[in-house]
Amino acid sequence: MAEVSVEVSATDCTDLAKVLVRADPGGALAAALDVPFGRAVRDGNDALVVRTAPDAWLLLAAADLATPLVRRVEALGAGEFASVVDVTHGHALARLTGTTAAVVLAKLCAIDLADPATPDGNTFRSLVAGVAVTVVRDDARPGRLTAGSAGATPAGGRDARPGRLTVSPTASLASLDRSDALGSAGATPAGGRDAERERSYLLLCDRSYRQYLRDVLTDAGEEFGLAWT
Amino acid sequence: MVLLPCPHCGPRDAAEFGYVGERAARPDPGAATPQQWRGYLYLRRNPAGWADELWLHRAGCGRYLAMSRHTVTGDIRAVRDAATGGAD
Amino acid sequence: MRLDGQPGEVIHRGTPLTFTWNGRPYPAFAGDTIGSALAAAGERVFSRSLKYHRPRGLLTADGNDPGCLVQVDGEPNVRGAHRRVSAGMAVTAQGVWPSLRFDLKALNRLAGPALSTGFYYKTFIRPRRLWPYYERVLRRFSPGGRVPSPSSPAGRYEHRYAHPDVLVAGGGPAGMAAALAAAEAGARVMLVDDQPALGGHLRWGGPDGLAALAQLRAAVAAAGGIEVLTDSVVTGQYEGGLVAVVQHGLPGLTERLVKARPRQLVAAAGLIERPYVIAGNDLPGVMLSTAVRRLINLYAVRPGARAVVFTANDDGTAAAADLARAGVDVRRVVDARDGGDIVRVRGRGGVRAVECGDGSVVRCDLLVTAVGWTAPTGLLTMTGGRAAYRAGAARFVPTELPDGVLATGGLVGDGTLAELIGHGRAVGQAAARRAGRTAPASPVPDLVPAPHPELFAGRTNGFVDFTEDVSTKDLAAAVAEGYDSIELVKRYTTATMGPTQGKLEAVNTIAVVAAATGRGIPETGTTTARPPYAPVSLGALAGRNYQPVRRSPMHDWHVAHGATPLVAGAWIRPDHYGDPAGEVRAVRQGVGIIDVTPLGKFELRGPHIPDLLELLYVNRWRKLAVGAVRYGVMCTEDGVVFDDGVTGRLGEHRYLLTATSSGAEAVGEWLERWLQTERAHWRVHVVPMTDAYASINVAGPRSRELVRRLTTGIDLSPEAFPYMRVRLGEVAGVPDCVVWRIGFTGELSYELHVPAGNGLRVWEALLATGVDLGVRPFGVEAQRILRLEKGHLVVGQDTDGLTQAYSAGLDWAIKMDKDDFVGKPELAWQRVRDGQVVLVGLQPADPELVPPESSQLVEGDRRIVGRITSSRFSPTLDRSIALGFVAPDLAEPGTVVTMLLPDGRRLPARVMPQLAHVDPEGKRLHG
Amino acid sequence: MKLRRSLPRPARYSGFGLLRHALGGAPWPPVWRRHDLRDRYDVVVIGGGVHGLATAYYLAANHGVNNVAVLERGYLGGGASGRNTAIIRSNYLTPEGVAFYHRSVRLYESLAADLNFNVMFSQRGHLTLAHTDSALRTMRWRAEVNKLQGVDSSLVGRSEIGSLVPHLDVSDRPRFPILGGLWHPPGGIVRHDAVVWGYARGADAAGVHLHQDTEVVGIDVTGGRVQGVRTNRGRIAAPAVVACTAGWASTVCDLAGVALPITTFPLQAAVTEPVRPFLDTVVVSGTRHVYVSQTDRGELVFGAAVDPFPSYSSRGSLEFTEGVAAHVLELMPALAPVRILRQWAGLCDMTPDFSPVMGPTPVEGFYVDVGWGTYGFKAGPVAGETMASLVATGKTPDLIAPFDLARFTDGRLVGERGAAAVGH
Ligand SMILES: Cc1cc2nc3c(=O)[nH]c(=O)nc-3n(C[C@H](O)[C@H](O)[C@H](O)COP(=O)(O)OP(=O)(O)OC[C@H]3O[C@@H](n4cnc5c(N)ncnc54)[C@H](O)[C@@H]3O)c2cc1C
Ligand SMILES: NC(=O)c1ccc[n+]([C@@H]2O[C@H](COP(=O)([O-])OP(=O)(O)OC[C@H]3O[C@@H](n4cnc5c(N)ncnc54)[C@H](O)[C@@H]3O)[C@@H](O)[C@H]2O)c1
Ligand SMILES: Cc1cc2nc3c(=O)[nH]c(=O)nc-3n(C[C@H](O)[C@H](O)[C@H](O)COP(=O)(O)O)c2cc1C
Ligand SMILES: [Zn+2]
Repeated sequence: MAEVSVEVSATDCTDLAKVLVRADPGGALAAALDVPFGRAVRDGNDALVVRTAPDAWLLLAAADLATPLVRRVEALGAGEFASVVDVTHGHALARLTGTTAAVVLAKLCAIDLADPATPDGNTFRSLVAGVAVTVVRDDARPGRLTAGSAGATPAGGRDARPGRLTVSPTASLASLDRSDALGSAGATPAGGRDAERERSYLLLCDRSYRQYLRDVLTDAGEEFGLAWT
Repeated sequence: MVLLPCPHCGPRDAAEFGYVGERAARPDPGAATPQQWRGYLYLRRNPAGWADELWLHRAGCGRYLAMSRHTVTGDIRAVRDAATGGAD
Repeated sequence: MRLDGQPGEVIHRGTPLTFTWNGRPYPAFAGDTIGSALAAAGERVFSRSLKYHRPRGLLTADGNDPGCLVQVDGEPNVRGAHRRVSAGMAVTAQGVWPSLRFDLKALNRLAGPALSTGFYYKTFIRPRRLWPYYERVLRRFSPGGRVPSPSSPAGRYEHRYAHPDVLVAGGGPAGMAAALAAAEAGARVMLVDDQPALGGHLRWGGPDGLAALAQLRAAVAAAGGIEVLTDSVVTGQYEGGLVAVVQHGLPGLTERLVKARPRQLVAAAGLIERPYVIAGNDLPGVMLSTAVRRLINLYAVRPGARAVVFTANDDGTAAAADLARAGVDVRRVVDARDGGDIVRVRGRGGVRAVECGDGSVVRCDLLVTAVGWTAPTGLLTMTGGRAAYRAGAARFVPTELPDGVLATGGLVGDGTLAELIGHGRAVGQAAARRAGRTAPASPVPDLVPAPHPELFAGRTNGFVDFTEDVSTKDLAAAVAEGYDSIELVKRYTTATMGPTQGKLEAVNTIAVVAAATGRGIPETGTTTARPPYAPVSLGALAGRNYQPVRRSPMHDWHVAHGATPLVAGAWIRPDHYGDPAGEVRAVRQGVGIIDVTPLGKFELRGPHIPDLLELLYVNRWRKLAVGAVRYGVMCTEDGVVFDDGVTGRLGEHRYLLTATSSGAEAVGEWLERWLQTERAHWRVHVVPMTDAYASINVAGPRSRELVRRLTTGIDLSPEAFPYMRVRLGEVAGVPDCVVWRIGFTGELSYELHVPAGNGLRVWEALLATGVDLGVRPFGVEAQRILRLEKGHLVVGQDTDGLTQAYSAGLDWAIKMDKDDFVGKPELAWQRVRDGQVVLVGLQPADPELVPPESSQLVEGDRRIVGRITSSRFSPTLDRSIALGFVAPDLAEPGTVVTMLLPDGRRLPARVMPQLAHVDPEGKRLHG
Repeated sequence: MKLRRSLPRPARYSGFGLLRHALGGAPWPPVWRRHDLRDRYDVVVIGGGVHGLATAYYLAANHGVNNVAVLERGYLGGGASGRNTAIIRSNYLTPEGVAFYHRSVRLYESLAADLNFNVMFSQRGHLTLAHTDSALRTMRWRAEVNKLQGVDSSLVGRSEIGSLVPHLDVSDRPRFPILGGLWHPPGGIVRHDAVVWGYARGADAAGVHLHQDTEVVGIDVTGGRVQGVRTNRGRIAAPAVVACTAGWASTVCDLAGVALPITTFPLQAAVTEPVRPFLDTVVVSGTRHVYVSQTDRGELVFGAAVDPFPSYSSRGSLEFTEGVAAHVLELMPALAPVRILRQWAGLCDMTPDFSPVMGPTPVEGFYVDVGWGTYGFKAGPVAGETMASLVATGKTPDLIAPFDLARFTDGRLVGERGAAAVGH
């Protein structure tokens, strides 16, 4: 029998480091992080900086990087009232990837996932199967932030894009990938199903919902043979 | 489902929000008479028209919002983050 | 009778199949509806009417057919003239006894006149005691199919969200044209039609229609960006522009509810043909022109042998032509436009003759009427659109569309096919433009309803509402009795309240009421259209019915070790592991561990934390040293106890606040509320940490020993780490743990907050390390007993929605000398008010007796003077213990109160000197 | 229109009467008549729902006060009284509440005979399901208070529940398994429109003027005393005005300058297509926010808790039917193919303690009978009886004394949330 093409897969990435930053949106730390609300940007140190609220950021990084990340960010905000808290253990994290990832998610979540509304690099917090979930569309390097691994960069993806800013690793967590330039505004069918493009979403929720999130994604993805990797 | 405009997140399903109540000034707890205090606790304008309300974008940005909402038509004429003062 | 091949037929003659009707096998072809297959086999009666149990047959031959509601396997009220047959399907008639053919309930007909409108209200009044028996009889006559048996397997349903730019409801020529034009402009389009294929009336409308249909279908298939949903019905538009679509016929799914939020909705639902109201109009064999055209052209079924056609429009004429082509003997065409009329249909169990206005009687077995159309404006008015009566066209037309909605096709007006398509295209372009696409701004051409005679009801008394059995006479009687507004008529007669919801009968109802009141149709007005536009199954509405569940990191361990689950809000917790009393003893004598992960936890950062705590708790916080812990009680502004918990100071500007498991979410929001609204200038960050820590309480005299074996970096000696202190350190090799010395159980105990990913590791390490200490896991039930022995109150159990802090015995915590705190004024007044109930410890005189919680305390016959809020058998004291509220005059220790048990016994209990039953001095705790 | 001096007795309804009318073909006389507006009434009742009509009826029937007008903005019973799920019960939580609703159930039991109008009160039993320990505890509390007040009410276990309602899933499978229930045999349902029409017919017969399409747009108050009302049809002088306007209580009382502890929330309901009788009792699940009964016509009538935010709009939401369906299927999974036919909403005047507000106001002569929230239909008869007594005699009946408006300024709330938050 021919190979079964898996249209969508999911990975549990709960072990990744997560650091919450709370700071004045008008302050120095906010300026250094330089990620607008609703966007997620990769910094020079392989952390994904997700702006989750007007005064909050969530940094995702490889599993062992929480403590250095906290220190680094604390240094950025020295002198102002800011809180940097390691919340690695507070959240479950899953990555949903595939050509039908958006269709699967559209069974669970009311937000428009089509490109014009939720292009690559966008993030929102909304209800997914009744639970508040932070969703990050992160197509370009689906292999980058997975369970525990820091490196494994897949072929293609955003890295290959010309014009990428290079920032020295010691520099601030300034934006690396200004994803504004990304994401085509091309028409997708009304249901958001786009057979050509592979998409990838990070889904972050309170840790106690870890199994629940897994169960609902499995259920919603059954139609497309969703497999957990 | 009704869409509510969050000043941060944009229009979202009402299911993501929590209605807190009409906004009312808290009397000085040291000086208030029982009548004044209980007016604050219990009496409501409950207008069939524009109401000044406090909402929480619970499953979104987590911010409290001051909203001027029409209780008959559902229109919203003003909304802002409750932490930022502003024309009420 | 089945005809030879028809050009537009949708049956697949190559795929014959068999299904059963009332237990007997019937042939059909794939593509047949239940109704068409039965009609092809010569059946004419499919159901019995609601009140009089009159035989009913096909009337509209589509999903609205009131005569063809049938039971299909376990599914009641299936639209038999819409549902496709499948092999082996078991179809039965509904609500008949003993059989459809011989229905004894038809005896009701004899009582006919007495069963007139409102008869229920006028009878069975006396004697009162007989009413329940009457009622039982009435219920026996209620209509409808049977619900499946409790054990029958459920179907599979799901939901999906969609965000098309344009959603087109109705896939007739106008709708298809609109979808095409919108898609050409780059809009993402969802095109929805409730029929199994696109085409609307073109499907059965003759050769020209079929040719045009083929073109349109090809264009839709070729266009990019149109998602076509057939066999799918738009069931309504809701506030916020939400459009619900129920999709049928998907592989592996019973139904799917699509929740679409289009930027524009285009309503292109076409028209619904209206029946004519005269005597005998419900006899099997009376059909609408569209019904016979569907039967002939789609299903190749000859609807009768000899027909009379009564028409007021071209569709009737076309139907007559179709009939003739199908070999039906068309005995007479009575044309209303030439002054023709029909007065009465004669027959019993079926049409036998039609009595015409000129007095002639024409024998036939089929009466076809074509007397006009109803525009399904309900789809628009249910979200705020308006419709008005257009006398010249004899129908209501939309006059005001809701925001974000456009309409085209028959819903708006009539025209040639080219005009319909032209209008549809222009509307489609407009929709695309409104959705933000660029489309040519061609003007939308006029589409006006064609002139039509006003033909609603003839001179004789006929059925207006077929599913409710409401006649002209009933409506007139209601008006005469004073129920003269359309809303009252509706409610008194139930006209339009049945399964078709007025789609067929609303306008006729209005017309008859208008005639009876002399008020005219516009003044009479319509009743309110409400969703759903078409009935929706509970299964589709529920979808997958996901129910969030929260689990602690140790959840699987509990399950593997035989824990009985306890549903606690969203959490599942171990209630006990088989022996709660044994678990209690383990804690009192050795050491036990409990998973308390759901405990609310918040990390607070910032300089204004003491201000916040002072404001939100009734007690004092300013002097809390680093490493110290305090218990706090929160009230709402009305002085009612809201939550309690301990807070520890971990650093200069860093605190960890805990809240009850059930109150965690509300407390988090409460903190944010004060910080974001009333005290926005305070610098405090609240970080929810409930899920970040697995929480384990280690309790019992040997807890210190157990914890000592696993901790590094913390001096556990009583001097270095006394009661109500908190430390940071490493437990079982896990860094960043928070170790509290607190005790809800009344024992020496430590609460460990472990980074959640390591929760299970620490849990297992505690059990492994403490074997020699007799360590045991204990569950929520043991904890409840332990805390009750210790007299700790549980907010929400030992308090209720009106319990103010003084009643809860929290006097010691309340610091009235603070300038302000939430709830202070009310508590100040409560303190000086008389008659406040008080929470006390209680012990039944009979130590074996555990009074059920909520047993009342009474005085005399029925005066309530208190209630038991918590009670358990204490394994430690070997007797029953309780907490309860008592009136203030009974609060004196030693007072004997009377408990009234649910079984009626009245037994004494004694008021204790304090809430704690075990170790009131707190020696064990402090040890 | 000329007013007739002597009032004709309405034709009596009975099986014989029905036959006579059917055979003789004589039409039934109107149940109520239209009148011109008088410029003065002894009592003006605002609101033609069950409360307003019952108040007017008892004023005339019990106290001989019949120069009374009921002013209704729309059609009779077009407010919450025409759109409620018609559940009648008395298994409340507070002794005050239980005594009050108990009297109402008693009145309902004889209402058909008293009004000579069959209101189809069906005492089929009312079953509230508990899915949590705390719900069970509250139910036992209710049962104990109920019994002390002579109300039949008791806790039942799973097996009894399973035999009362075979379609309920009483296994451990559901996410929130059924642990037990509160069984209240005298509870049941009534034909809500019939109650409204029965009172209207009775009031009309006793001389009360029922004015439909008559909206109160102003209330005249001078010197702290009510003088009358202004309507879209003209001014009416009256020494006593009673507001029975439920969802619109705040807007109407605002006209008299009376502030209320009320917020208006929509409450939604839905019916299914008829199915053969299979559900003999009213089934309620507070934890799962849903309740259901089957009418004699076979439809299932569903209700839930009020909408999550206030509104004066009576449009229904998809969210509501989704929630109802999800919860009903959790309880009775076999109902998946049953279809919802129609959904609607009514307005509920919610108070902080889930108890009504009845009695005098700071404006002399201006009375309120409001705050009926989601539970006031069952209270129609007793509220009418007691309000009529108060207005006619000036003395507050004991049954309603605890529910006065002043309790909010005095801090004497009557906490019924535990028994009334379910939404009926
Ligand atoms: C969906 C739903 C389900 C419910 N289920 C139950 C239940 O099962 N059991 C139960 O006991 N209760 C139930 N209730 C509550 C119950 O329906 C109400 O509490 C009760 O009907 C209130 O009756 P009323 O006569 O006070 O008010 P209404 O019936 O609302 O009458 C008030 C009237 O005042 C009129 N009005 C308003 N303003 C003016 C004005 N300015 N001038 C003139 N007229 C005016 C309105 O038009 C209205 O007709 C339910 C309510 C709803 C909405
Ligand atoms: N409709 C007729 O029976 C008929 C007959 C002869 C001529 N005409 C002419 O054609 C015009 C109608 O053409 P049209 O394209 O507007 O209508 P149409 O009747 O051809 O097509 C409307 C389609 O919408 C579907 N529909 C209706 N409500 C729906 C819902 N809620 N969800 C999903 N699908 C739904 C119908 O089943 C139908 O397939 C009329 O104005 C008339 O001039 C119509
Ligand atoms: C107990 C009850 C049962 C009802 N049953 C039906 C019904 O079988 N069919 C129907 O169409 N409407 C039914 N309704 C709803 C009414 O048609 C109507 O929607 C409701 O009274 C609200 O009025 P409105 O929709 O005109 O605003 C019922 C209403 C109630 C309160
Ligand atoms: Zn927001």
